[in-house]
Amino acid sequence: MTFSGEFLAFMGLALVAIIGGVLLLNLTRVVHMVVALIFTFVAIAGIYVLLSAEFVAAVQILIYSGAITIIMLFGIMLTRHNDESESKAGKWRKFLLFLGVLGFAFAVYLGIYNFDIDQVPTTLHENNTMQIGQALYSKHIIPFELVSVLLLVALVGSIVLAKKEDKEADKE
Amino acid sequence: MENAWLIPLFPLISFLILLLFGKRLKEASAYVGILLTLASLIYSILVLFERFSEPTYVTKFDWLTIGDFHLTAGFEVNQLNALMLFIVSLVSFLVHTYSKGYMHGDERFHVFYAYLGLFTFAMLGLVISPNLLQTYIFWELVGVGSFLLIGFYFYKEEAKAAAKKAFIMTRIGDVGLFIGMALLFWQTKSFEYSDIFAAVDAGQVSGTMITLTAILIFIGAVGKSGQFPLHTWLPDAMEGPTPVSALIHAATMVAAGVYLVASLFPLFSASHTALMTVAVIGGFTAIFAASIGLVQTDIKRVLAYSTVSQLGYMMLALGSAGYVAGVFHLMTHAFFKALLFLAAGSVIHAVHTQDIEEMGGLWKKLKLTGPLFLIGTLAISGVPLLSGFFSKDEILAAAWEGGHPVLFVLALVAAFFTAFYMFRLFFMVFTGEARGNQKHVHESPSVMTFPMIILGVLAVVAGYVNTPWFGTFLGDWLVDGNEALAAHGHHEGPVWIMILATVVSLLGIYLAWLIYGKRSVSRNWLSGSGDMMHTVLLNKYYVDEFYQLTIVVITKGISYFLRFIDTFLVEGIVKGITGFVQGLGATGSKMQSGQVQTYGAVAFIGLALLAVIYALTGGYLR
Amino acid sequence: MSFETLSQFNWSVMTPEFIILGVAALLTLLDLFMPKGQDRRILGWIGIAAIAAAMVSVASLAGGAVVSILDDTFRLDSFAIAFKLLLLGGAGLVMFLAVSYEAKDGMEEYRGEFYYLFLTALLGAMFMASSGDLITLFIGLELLSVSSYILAGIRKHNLKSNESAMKYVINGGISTAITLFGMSYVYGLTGSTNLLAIAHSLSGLTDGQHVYLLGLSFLMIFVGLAFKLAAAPFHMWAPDVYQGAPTPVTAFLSVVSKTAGFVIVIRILLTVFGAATTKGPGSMPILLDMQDYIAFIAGATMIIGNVVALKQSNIKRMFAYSSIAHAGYILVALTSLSSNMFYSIWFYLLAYLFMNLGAFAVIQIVTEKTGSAKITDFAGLYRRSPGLAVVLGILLISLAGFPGTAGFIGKLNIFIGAFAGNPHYVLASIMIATTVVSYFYYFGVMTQIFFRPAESEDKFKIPASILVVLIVAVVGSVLFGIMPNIALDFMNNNLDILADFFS
Amino acid sequence: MSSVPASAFLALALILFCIGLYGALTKRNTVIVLISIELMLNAVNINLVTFSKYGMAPSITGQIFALFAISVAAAEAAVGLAILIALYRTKKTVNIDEMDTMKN
Amino acid sequence: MNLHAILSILVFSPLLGIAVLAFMPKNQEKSIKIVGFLATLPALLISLAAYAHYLAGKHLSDFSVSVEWIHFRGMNVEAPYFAVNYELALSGFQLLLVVLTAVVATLASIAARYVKKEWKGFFMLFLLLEVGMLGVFTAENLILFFIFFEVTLIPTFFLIGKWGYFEKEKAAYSFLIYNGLGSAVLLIVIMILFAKTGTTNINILKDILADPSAPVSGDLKLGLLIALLVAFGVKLPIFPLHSWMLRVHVQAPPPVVMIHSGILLKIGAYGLIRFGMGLFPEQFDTLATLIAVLGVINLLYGAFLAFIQTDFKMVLAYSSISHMGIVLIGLAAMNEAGVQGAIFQVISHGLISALLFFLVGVLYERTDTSLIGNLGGMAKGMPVAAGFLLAGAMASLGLPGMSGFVSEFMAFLGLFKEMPWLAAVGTIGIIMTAAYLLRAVLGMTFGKSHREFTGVVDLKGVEFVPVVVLMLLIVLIGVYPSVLSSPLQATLETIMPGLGG
Repeated sequence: MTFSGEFLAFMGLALVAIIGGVLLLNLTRVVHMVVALIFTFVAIAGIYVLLSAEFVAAVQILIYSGAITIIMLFGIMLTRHNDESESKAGKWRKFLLFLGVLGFAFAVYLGIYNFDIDQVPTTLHENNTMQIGQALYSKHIIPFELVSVLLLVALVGSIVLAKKEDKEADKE
Repeated sequence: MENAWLIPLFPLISFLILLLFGKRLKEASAYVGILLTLASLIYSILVLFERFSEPTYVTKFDWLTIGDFHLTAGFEVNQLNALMLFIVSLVSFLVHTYSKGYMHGDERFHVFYAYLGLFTFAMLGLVISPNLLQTYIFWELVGVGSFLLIGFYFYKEEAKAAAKKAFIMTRIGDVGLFIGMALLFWQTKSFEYSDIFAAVDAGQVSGTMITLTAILIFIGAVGKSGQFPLHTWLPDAMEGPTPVSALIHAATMVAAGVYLVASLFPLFSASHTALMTVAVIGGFTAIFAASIGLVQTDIKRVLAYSTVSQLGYMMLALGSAGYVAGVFHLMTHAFFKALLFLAAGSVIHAVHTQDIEEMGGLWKKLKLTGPLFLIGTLAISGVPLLSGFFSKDEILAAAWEGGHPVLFVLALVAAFFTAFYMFRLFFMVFTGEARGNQKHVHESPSVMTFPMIILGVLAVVAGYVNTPWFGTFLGDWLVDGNEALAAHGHHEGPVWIMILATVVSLLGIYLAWLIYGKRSVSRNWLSGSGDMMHTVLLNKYYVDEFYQLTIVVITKGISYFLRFIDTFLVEGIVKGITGFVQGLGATGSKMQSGQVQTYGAVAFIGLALLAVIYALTGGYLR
Repeated sequence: MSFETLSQFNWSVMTPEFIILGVAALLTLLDLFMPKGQDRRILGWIGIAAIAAAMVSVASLAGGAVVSILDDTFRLDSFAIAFKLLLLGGAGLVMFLAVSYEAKDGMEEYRGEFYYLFLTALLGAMFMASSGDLITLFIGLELLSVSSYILAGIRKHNLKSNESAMKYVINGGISTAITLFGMSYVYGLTGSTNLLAIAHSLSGLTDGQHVYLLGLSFLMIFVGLAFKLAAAPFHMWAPDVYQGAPTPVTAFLSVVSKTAGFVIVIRILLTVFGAATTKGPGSMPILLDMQDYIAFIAGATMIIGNVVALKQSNIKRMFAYSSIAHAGYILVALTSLSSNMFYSIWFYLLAYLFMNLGAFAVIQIVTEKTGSAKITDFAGLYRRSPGLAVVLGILLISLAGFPGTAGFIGKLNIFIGAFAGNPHYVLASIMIATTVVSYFYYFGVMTQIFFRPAESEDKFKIPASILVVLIVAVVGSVLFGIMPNIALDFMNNNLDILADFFS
Repeated sequence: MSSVPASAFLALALILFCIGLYGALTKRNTVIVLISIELMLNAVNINLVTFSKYGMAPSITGQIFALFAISVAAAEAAVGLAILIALYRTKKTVNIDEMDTMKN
Repeated sequence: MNLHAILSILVFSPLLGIAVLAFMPKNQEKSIKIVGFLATLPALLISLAAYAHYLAGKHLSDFSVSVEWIHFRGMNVEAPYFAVNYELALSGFQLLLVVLTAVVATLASIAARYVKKEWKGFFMLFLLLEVGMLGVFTAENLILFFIFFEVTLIPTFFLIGKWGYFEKEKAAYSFLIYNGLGSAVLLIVIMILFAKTGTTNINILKDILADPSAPVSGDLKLGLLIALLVAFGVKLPIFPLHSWMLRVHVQAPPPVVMIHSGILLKIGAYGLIRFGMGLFPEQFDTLATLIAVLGVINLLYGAFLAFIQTDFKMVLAYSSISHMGIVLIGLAAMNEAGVQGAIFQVISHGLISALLFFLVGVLYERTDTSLIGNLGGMAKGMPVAAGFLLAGAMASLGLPGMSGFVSEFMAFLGLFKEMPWLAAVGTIGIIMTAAYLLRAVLGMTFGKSHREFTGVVDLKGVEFVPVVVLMLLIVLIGVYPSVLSSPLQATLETIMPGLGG
């Protein structure tokens, strides 16, 4: 394969993403972890671009690097927590889990390591957003509407659960 | 004869009546019993006489159907049956009468008579059975009757033990009979005596099979007739009331064994080995028991052992092909032994003890009982001109003719012993001065003496139905019309046997007189000579102890071993399984630590496991 | 695609969904504008009415031909109808429980939400029942999940409730991720999310590696969805969540949510992997090839559920394990893949619906009385309230699968399936053996009820709504135990799942 | 045309998925656990998007699916966080291994 | 007149009693007990009527009824397959068992006078149990059989667990679990047959399995038969599956034990004969030796263990094991004699054990003990009871003239044809039976009385009914066995050809 720019880009992004993930696992301060993860999210957005999914990339930036990380940070702020964030959960569990992860990765990798279909030219990148919009509003209208319900439920639910009751409010 | 089936019926009726209303009838229940047995006595006499003229009568009906086989029940009147009917009903009647006096005042009087009725019914049923199965049925019922009567004084531990022993030991014999019967059935496809004999004659049954079945059946006889080695229950059975001993353990039931062999004689005679076995066992028992009888001090036990030995005699007779001899002795013995028991009973009734050491000098006090007892003693000792003499002589002859010199000698010695211990008994009880306390000793009431008198008469005259001199009526009659038996009819033994027998018995009597009557010879020159021999005899050769140490111990051992298995193996396995399941549950719930991440981990590891297994086995990467 | 094209679809087949959706929205508004103090139960009753209406309309739709909207993003076939009936029935009974549920620990002012979240969850489940498109299925699944997360945690001041919700969310998130991961490969191998299209394009699958990948994704999807079934290995959340959640929610999770789980599992597994071939056209479908894995999971589920249940002291946890076990039984039917699989699964879920909801009704009464949920709280129930005791007795017997009850017939169906064709002796034996094990804990409750003395003699008062549930439950359990043909004939006459499942 | 093979993207997705999973099952802080789950979902999205370009039959559907996944993820995250906060109110901790009031 | 409804009425008549009881105040002991007793009468009368009907020479098939009931989704076979009909019928064998059941149930309801508490619940369960038993013996297809079989399970569980003695719950559980396992195995067998052949009607099955082209291979048949052996072996019980039954016999209240040892155990024998032998004759033949050995083991094992028990209940429990051994022996013979003997044994033991356990109940009621040691010399205090006890023991040890003998005799006769040596070994059991029964019974009745039997009243009043009735039946069968054998002929003729016997 040619040593093209695209490849360089991929390499870089992939590295960033993975490093971010690794840091998530290894850092000690919660905030750092979240920040590390932001890099991963952004890098993934970049990957999307490589995969000619500009719209998804944008959404990724907005929702993950934006919304989700922010609310998570809020969550962190709202809750007191000791930074020492190493679970005292049994070493055994971790070990077994690690083995499990390796095994799983191995099994799946066997499935994908040379998964390449003869490339058919795709037109995804040509006004990608429009394609998405059309698909969403025609073919996938039902799930689309359903998602709105889902979001509504999530909204209400979050309020219900997270809202500080008035009486507690006066209590404090 | 068509109504011979009524004969057993009467006692059954009396049994039922007394069972239901006995409590109200009280002592009056005696009359019920006596009358009904009298009825069957009369009937059996009629039948007997009818039988003299008419041929064998058989009738039967289907009792139980098994597939193609129709097992029948019914009754048969042949010479032997008729004779037995007469003997049994007679003795039973007399005992019924006698008991009225003997059992007087016992609060379970009616129960006693009920049991007597049951027994008589069973015994009569036994003797008119036309087939092996029916015989077996009544055979067992007889056993129960005897069991109940032995255990009549149920509150006595000895009685309880004796009853149990009697039942179980006879049961052992019965199982032998049962097996033999079953095997014979599949050989001959029938239980009917006639069919069996026919099959045997026709040679459908292999020789070994004949021998086997015959011996197995004989085991049954051994059990019932108290032959060695199953004899030990009979002496213990003396725990029962004395009339019972007279009826069951002298005259009738114990003779059933002999009767069984006799009625199956064609089968036995078809196998020399079987006959030999019978003869040997009989002969051995005769002398074995007699020797024990020498030293016993309980009046009833002495009689009991003499019974055992006499039964041995009969077996010996049958075994040495002396069919008539056996049956003949069976009859005479029934009379004089019953007489002896009743007399003994009357003695006990008078002095309230059974230990002959505490008796003596009763001759004057018991004017009637004494002479009667003497008659019985003379008869059993085989003193000439009394019934025992003829039958015993017949047996000796048979043994000699049968070509068993050894058995012949045994029989002689047994005869000598018999004479000796019987007169020992007589002298110690009736002669000499009174030992022990004998206040107000009085003769028994007439209701008790009357039966004794009748038996006394019979004990004298019964012999004359079959004598070398006045014709052998009985013998001819028994075997007539049955060529199978004809061969084993009356034996005209050489005269010297008769003389020899007489001499021997007289010798025995004389020796007994010397020791116990005249007391010129010290009582224990015998025991003195062989002290340990004496103890051995006193302890009946330790047979009981031997059984106790072997059979009983083994049985218990097995039982406890099995209990061990039951508690540890069977239960243990179950406990193991349940424990395993419980343990599984425990570990499972221990996993449930409340750690949500553990849950996720378990799930994922499960997935990973499946995935890896799939990758390594089910993978399609080829 | 213009509005005309959209409007020409036969939207009427979605009436039940619309009813539920509309009422849910309505309730939201009502809840918003109702004065604070006012009793919200009325909303619950409205919800029940809505469910009833939806049921009627579903029933009225029965017997029609297969209708598919927007190539199967919504499809109405017999399968959908049959299982929607179960979902609606279950949800309806749960609502009855919910109406009489004593609000505590901070959910007082959220009764309204309590009710309409049930409806939205139900909505999600219904879409799962009638969709032929991975995306829609997934969204339905998530709608159900998210709603139930909130429901589980709605007693916001109760630590157990929060905790159960938290555990539920975390495990749920992971399971979602795993399922999606699997789905993504399926999509990748076919380039479509429409199940039938997928099936079609997979029916010619030859490349070994692709088959392998498909097998993997099968495992991922199955294990991921096992979370909804509370089947091994994804079962461990169940006891904790069941214990912490409000009793009606527990009932909902153990019946409706589980049913929905089975619906989606059957839908995906059969259409996708039933069609996918292992060695080119006409060769053995990958599903048969993976049968052993299903069997394995089924066996593990039965064993774990029944065995661990022995050790429980809390009635709700015990029922959690028992529901795990029952999932296992149903998986046996799935494993056998016999022609009456649909029916036997459907019938078993029906029976399970009655007996389990009835049991939970009793549990709700007792626990609300005693405050705790220990099995020993049932001691002497027979003395305190014979009627309740007998009802629970019948339901337990049905759960244990004794004759004369629906549970027994359900098991028979499963056995017939398991022994017909190529018999699964081992699996069936495990099922039987574990059933016997289950006697231990079911009759353990019985001993408490009938043999043990009660420490307090005071009687229970049974609210009308719960009485309804009890009656329905007992009648259902016994009726379908004695005349199961009612169900069978209904199936035979109106719904031919086999025929139109794959069309 | 493309010099980067599809398998590379898939591998990346796989790695991220595993990282996310590991994090979700080992990290002690519940917030991080939630985020890790998001990471897993991201990995899924990479798969989907990849397949929408290099799949068997490339189509926009993959991206649609990804979008739906993202929105669902957002919803889950929100709810999860809300529950966490509620829990925090009652228990005053966000350490996941202290949530063990319910166990056998 | 149409007799088809009769059986249903017979089977479900006790429900009437349940209905009545349901509306009675739970504290009216007397009337409840009376109702409970009356409720068992219809079944008794009808069954006797049926027997009379037979004696009148009419066909028992008049009674058989078959109504469409359940269908299952067939695999690939059309109706009438995978249909489970509601079908009841009577053969001679079944008739006898039904009569036995009705009789024992009625008598047990009299014995229920000793129940101390919650009479209402007791009788409702008791009657339900009777329904189950009657159903088991009349059911014509396996699934119906199984249903009734399980119906007997639950009431028994409660009857033992609630009204039993000290370790009642343990006993109830081991009863439930063992029988649960047994019925589980049974269910597997039934469902395999059902799935393979599409029917569970016994007669149809018999024909299907008879023809070699059946979809059931010989090996599978053998496996099924072994499974059946296990399933019914638990019930019978066959060593080593017996330990539950000991507990039950010791712990359960008298009426329940009467029912249990009198009838419930017999379901095992019934199943073995009707299904084991009826459906798989060839395989049964191959297993005959094994079964015979098992039988002998049972016989001796029970006998030897009964020989060292201190509790009379235990003696009886082990004797039940021993006597069931005779059933196996008879079956293993596989000829008319043997099978008929087995069936006789089933019925006779039903009567005898019912009698003995009733007497035990009587004793326990008066003396609060069933330990042999404590009861010594009882005959002084209560001669009549002692007498009947002795009579019962005699019947049990196979005294001629009583039912025990006929069965024992035929069973052994049968085996002596096939395997004489085994049979000979078995006869040791006959001796042991006598030994342990006399040891126990004489230990209780005879001998010096270890305790004052003051205030202990003898058998009285209504207590005589069960004792006398049972005794009469026992003697009747013993003296005139045709009352059983003639109805059986037809059954045997249906079984035997299969056996080629």
